[in-house]
Amino acid sequence: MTLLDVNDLSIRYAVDDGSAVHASDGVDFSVERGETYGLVGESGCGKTTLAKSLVHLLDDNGYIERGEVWFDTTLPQWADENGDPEQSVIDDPDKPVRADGKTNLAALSNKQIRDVRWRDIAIIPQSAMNALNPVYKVGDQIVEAILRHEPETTAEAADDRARDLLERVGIEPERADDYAHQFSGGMKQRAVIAMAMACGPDLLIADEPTTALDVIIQDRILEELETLQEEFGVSILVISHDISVMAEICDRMAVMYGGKVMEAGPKEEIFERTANPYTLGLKNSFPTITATDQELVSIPGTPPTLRDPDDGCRFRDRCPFAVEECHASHPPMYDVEAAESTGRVTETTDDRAHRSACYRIGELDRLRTDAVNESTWTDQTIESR
Amino acid sequence: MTRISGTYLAKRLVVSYLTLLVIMTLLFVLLRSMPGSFISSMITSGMTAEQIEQIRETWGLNEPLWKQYLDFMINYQTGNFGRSPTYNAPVADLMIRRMPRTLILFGATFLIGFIIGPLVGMYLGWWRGTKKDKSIFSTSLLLYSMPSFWISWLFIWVFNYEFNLLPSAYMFTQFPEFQWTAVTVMRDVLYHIALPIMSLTFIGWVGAMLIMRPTMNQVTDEGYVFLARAKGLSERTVMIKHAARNALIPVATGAVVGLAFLIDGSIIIENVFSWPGMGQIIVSSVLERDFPVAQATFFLLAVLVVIMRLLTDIVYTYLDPRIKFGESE
Amino acid sequence: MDRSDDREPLVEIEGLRKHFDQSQGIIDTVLGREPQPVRAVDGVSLDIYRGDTVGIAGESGCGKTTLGKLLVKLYEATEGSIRFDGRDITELTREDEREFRKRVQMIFQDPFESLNPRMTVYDTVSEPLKINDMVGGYDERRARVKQVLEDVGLGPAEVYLDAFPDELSGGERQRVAVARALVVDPDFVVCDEPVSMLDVSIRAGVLNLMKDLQAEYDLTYLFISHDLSLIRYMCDRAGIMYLGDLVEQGPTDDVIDDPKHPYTEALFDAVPDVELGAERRRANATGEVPSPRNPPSGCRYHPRCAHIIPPDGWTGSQEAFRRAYQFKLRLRRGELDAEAAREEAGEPAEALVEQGLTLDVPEEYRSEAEIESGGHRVDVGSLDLPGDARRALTEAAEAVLGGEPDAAVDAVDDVVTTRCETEAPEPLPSGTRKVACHRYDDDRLEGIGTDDGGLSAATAED
Amino acid sequence: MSEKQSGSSRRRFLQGTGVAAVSAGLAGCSGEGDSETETTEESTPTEDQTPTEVGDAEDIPEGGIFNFGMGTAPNTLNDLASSSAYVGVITDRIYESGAAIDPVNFEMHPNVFTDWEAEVLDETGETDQPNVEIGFDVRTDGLTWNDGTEFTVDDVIFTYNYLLEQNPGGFAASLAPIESVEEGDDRDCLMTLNQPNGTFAYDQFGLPILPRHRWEDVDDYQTYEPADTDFGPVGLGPGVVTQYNPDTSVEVSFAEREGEYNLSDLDWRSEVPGVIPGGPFVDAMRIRVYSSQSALHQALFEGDIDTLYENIRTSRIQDAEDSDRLELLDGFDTGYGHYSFNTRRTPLDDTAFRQVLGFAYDDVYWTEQLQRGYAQEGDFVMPPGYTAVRPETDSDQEVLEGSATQAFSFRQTSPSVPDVEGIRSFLTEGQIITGEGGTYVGQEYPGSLTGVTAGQSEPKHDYSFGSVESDVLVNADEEPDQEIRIDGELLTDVHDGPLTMLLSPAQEAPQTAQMVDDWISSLRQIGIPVDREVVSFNTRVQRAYGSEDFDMFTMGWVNLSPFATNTLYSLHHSDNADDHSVAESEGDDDNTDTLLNNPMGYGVFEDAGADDLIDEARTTLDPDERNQVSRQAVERIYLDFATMVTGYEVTKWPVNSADWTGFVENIPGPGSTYLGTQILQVHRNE
Repeated sequence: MTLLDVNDLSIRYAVDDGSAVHASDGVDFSVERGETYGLVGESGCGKTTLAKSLVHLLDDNGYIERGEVWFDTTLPQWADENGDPEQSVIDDPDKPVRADGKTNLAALSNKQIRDVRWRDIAIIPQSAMNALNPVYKVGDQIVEAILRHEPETTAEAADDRARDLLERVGIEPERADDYAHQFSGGMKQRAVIAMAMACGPDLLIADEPTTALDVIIQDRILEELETLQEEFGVSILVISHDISVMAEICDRMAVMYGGKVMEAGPKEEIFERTANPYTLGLKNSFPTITATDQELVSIPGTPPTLRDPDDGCRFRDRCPFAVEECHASHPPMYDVEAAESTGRVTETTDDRAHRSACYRIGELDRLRTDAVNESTWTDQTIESR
Repeated sequence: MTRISGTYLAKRLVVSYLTLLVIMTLLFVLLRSMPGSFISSMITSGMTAEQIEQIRETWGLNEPLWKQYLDFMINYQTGNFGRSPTYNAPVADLMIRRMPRTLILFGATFLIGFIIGPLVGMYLGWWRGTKKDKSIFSTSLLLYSMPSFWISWLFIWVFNYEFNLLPSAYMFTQFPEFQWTAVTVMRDVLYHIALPIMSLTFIGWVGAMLIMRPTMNQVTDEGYVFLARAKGLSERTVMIKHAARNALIPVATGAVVGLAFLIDGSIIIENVFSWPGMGQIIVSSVLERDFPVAQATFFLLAVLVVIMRLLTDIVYTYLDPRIKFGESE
Repeated sequence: MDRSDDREPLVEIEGLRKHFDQSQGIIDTVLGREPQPVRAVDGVSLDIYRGDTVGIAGESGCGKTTLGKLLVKLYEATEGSIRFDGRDITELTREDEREFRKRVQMIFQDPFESLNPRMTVYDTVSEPLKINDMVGGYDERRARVKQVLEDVGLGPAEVYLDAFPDELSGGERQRVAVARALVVDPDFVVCDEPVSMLDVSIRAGVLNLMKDLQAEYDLTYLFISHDLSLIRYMCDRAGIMYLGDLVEQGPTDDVIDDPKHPYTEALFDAVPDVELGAERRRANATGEVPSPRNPPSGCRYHPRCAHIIPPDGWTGSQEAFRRAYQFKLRLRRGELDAEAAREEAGEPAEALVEQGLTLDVPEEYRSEAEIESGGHRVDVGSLDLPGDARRALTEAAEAVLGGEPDAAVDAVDDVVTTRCETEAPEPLPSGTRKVACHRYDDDRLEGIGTDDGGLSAATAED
Repeated sequence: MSEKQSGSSRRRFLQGTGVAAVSAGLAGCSGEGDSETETTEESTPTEDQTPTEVGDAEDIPEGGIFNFGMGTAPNTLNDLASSSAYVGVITDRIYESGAAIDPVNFEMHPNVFTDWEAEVLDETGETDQPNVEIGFDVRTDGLTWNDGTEFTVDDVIFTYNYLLEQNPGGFAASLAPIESVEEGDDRDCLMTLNQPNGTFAYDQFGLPILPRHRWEDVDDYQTYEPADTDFGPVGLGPGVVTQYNPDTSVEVSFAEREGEYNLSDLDWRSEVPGVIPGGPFVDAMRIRVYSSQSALHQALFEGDIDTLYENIRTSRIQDAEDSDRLELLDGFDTGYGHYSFNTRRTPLDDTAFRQVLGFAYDDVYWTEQLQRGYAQEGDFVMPPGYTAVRPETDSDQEVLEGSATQAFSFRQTSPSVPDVEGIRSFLTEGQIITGEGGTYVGQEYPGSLTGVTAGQSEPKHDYSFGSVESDVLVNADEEPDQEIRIDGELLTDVHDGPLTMLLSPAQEAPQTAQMVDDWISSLRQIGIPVDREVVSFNTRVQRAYGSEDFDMFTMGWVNLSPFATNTLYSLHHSDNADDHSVAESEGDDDNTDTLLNNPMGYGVFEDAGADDLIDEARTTLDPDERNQVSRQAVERIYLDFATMVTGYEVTKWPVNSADWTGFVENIPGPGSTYLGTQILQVHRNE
């Protein structure tokens, strides 16, 4: 069952000179209940912006240009006794609630979205190491989240729950009375995870959950996330530049580049039947510890700035497969399976399918073969700087 | 939830005490190293040799230096600050009379300044770069560059001379026509303290604001502020409970510095507003070369600063749990 | 790359130590507290041969960056020696020092910070030439700079010469940094995380460039990285650092494919992999890295080690010993929660023992009882714990409950003992590499006898 | 009852306000009285010994509260322990003394003592022999203490003996000559002095009379605080202290003693022009203390106070003149501003050289430009209000106007430009103004008014002018063409460096700083190397009066008494100078750090001094004779020029004339020295 359905979401950052950075542009994806969905891409590709925008946590100059974020939840004031939206609310054209019970988070006011935050969607921020407030006890910070969303809970009950949550992620309950500086890096990360689970959210956004951590701790944290998912059935939206992390924990994923989703679909499909030049290039440039004699090939050029970009494919400047079409407009999402099995180039609106944004989706075999050759990438002349 | 160990507190007290001993010694040395003898100001032309001798004796100048020093140190620690020649009274009595008045003025100003300043700094830091921030910030900088006595005269002119709303002098109504009761005393002090406090805090809060604003701005980028928002807390809660609370930490350090400025400012203000506190006698005792009073005044101000430091450190530990005094990591 | 035995090492490091003193407060001095220096590098011995790329891998804070800076004389060593091309670098004459500075260069992690934003590319790259008083005329110098820029892939050079760093992309900046290092034609380059700030898609370009230049410039690299995949890609030989010391060193492929040191093993287990397929093992290590200010005695890794060695005469299993040792550690750190144990049903001492014997490791290494209890209890009965050890643990637990922590430690001290705790292992040859682990003490004879690695047996500091 | 204020022989310290550069106010000087046997004849009313009802007072409206402001707190009510003028503002309303002075003719009149008679016992002048006996009667009928207790002769005897025993520092000078005070045979009391004193009525009869019942248990006067007692200070005066907040406000009530106090009804008062007998007419005087001069003036203009102690600030005179409510009363300065010279140092040891310093001082620039006309040109060491002891009196000349007072005025070639050549010639030709008439540097001098001559008849040194060599002059902006030589040597060699003038920082006394610059500039043009050294007031006091470590300094005196003798003795007699010339060779006994009032060392050296005239005046009992000798001393001091009087302040005392009237004008120190007179007669305006 779909938990989150992001539809044509575009996010911009206003810049002083009047232009706008198109941090995310017409993005579609959906997350099922209980699955782990990955957003992978290089820095500046818009993946973090995308995640933050779901609960309106963009920086001051960021805003949602268009698009919808349908999420399976109902604001308390719109809910009936079962927690489903009242019919009158669904019928009200001014209320962003769909007949299937989903609410368009993008249309909620600041006050309304606050009820969604943490209760429905919790975020483990990128700098989880710095996410604990140094002046409050760790336990109290968890209690704060619980009491915010469940005001009927007593302080004692919330405190018990906070200790329980800490214990679940492998921290002694009595450490709830400690301050963040008394925690090691791994413990801080776990504490934030415990905090994220405090209100039993349906979706957990983990923004680079392992980046600042040492490799052994990182390993433990990944395990922790997996355990939690099993235990609570929470959906996880993982954001990372680290393909290997994605390979390990995601069920499905989307590869982002320049604010656009380049390729999306089940993890295995993407890794094994890669269908986009960017993903192919990315794979080429990523070292792996198990391979003995690798040849890494980097993608020439640098990522675009996204400031008032033109209509062409965002990747075309660095793409060895670019053709005339690519300059005219960014390619839509094509159905990979259809292209592979039938050779037909068909756009797809199915967020769950393996999709790729490339006009040359029809020549997949050729792309894959050529992409392995280093010369394919190095011989092209790219527009410098 | 004290994080201050008893031993640490004891240790700090000892250090504070030693600091005061050093200050006393400095005062002793300074007085004795005045050009000529410091009692020469007390000797007048008509005095007989016996009288001069008597003054020397009163001041213990006939004793060996170490004895003078010892007596001085013992006297000062027992609250015996000697006798003021101009006031013809024990200096301690004088201090007991005046100190509370200054502390009231100090305390109120300090409190108000350190409430308004951080609050404004909090808002400006939170909304840094906005038009509101820019205009308020530049206005406050303008204020900061004004001399406090000038502000005082301005206030006196407006509130006293032009509109006669508030008195321009004293702590109480002189020659009142009403009876002194707890209520009238309170009311009267508030009525009189209004202008001095306005004059002092009109500028005084800016210092705390200047510390608060940039730290507040830094804090807004911290992960815990983001997380607090992500938890669904209201902006107000995020700003006050999470951001401001952390930005306050350096403000506490600024408080000691602020105190020094306040002492400076209150000397002027007490004199402008005829507030009968310590600020007045600092000036007059120096002018009249009333050394016992001057000495005791400086000493008490030093005590005040030392106490303030101690308090700041204690406040600090409450503000910032990372600081854990008295225990090794 | 194979090494022939007759080659002289370019860099010989012996017993190198670098301790950073922490400034002490007056209070500390008054109380006579001992200063506790950060032991950033603590007894490293390593030889680097000409033309090799030696990787130094380790987690943050292990001292690898400090080691790199010591090698280029950005720091003075606290103890030990570094010989470069046969000469101790601490005893260089002025002239030799200049020569040394020319022959040894460093590339830093962050190209955004290591370039002066107010200097053009030409200024930046030509600066070392001026400092080292190389290449006389302007034309000659400019030609040299252009040459190097083109070598590092910044061609045509004219486009870049007058550019400022903020006009360049991250990859270009790091190439400028490489050019700056190479312009003086050095022999030895220390690369400290040279690509960690770069995007994945352009990393490979810089790495490949460095590989190409190595041949072209006849370079020897010390490649420092926390990313083991990069080490594997770049390096012939690798050293694994832990808390200031190398625990294992040898040919990269050997070290990675067949790690001998338990830490190396854990480290590699922990790396996720893009290759889908079989579930990988998780790292079997307890807890986190201790503070380098107060590192564990003996083998620094022993408190986390999965293979900690039981004493002679330990009749139980190694796993039981590992757990018993965790109990002892918890006892020492005062981490045993007597309060929680009292609240448990049953005998508090028993509960405390059960609590103390748990392992903070991934689930796959835990016992069933542990998993069920969320990692907070073990079933003592299922452990192969010798009777005397068990009695000692119970006695200790009772002492804790009785409020006598010292007595508790005494109770287990004699029984739960290991040489990993008391003796620092020396990095001795084992197979193709050197490993500092007591488990390979017995290999020593074999290692020395069949000197297949050509490793000089450096004497380790205790 | 104005007498008390100046009748007291102690000096009153006045808080230096730093406002008027002229009278920076180190100290008011002890005054001297006239009268002795003469006084009895002159002004002792034989019939009027008992106070009588005076009709004048009947028409005067009574009541009201007079608000008075001060810039310094009255720190104590113990009149014996304090010498603060601000304490005196209160205690002078409480205590009365034996005799009283009138502020117009400066004559001594009966007060608590009804009449007196002095008899010289021994004319040998031996100071250890009692040689003057003064018999006096005490006014006992109808006079009561302000706490209601009966006043007796016993109180008077107790007072003198108590004071003699305790010897409070402030009264020491007046007490020193008293041998004993005891019950008399034909008079109520008998006072024995150990030396003749022409001004005993001012000095010894000026001491406050203390109530025995309050003071006899006070073992140490210094620890006694009347404010802490049940009643406050007890005296014979009209006032009762009804509220005392020393830091902020004090109330002295007169209504409390309505009908009890009668010393203001004494007959002699009605004979003094401008003085109204029968007061006080106000119910109370409320004193408010402000902690700055600015606040004090602000309060005056806001109407919080009706007047203030001392004079108005020059900067507020215009505001006061524009005010409908305020009026400025004229008065005389009670002191003078001066530049003084250290006569111990060459070439300042030479009268001729010192006189030249006067020629270079541009008085007009000072009085008219810098002081905006609120200063009078200075000449003698007696303020112009005290005409009886100024030399002009001898020849009926206009005060301050005659050319004999202009001997040392500025010598100029054109306005503000010193007559360099003329002044140089004065020195090189060996001229000196001795008191002989003549033309000196182009200006006529008619000769001394009293016939005295300067101590020197010819210059001490041989002066010449040569090329400019000393650093000070070589680098001077004035670029003098020649430099002075003293006995053939450079001044900087003879004196070890240039002459140095000590003065306050410019921000404290801006006009003085400008004046000194102008003066130094003139001296440098002449070729005299002079420099300036800026020091704080206190340092200057210490340097000049304490250690006599100076060449020249500027300061001022206030509150001098109308009687010349004690002023002259205290400020210009060698008894009050440290003799460093002796000290340097014979040890330190003559070189103390005690603040002595004659830092010039005037009188220490034979060629400059008026000791003989001063001594004569002090012991002369006849007032006219005494004044005659005093005038001579004043002129001798003028000619010897150890101190250059630079000006007298023009006194403007602001009062609320819209509500109050009855003030007496044109007296010295109308708002300070004779404040007592004003308080006794101020009353509501009808």
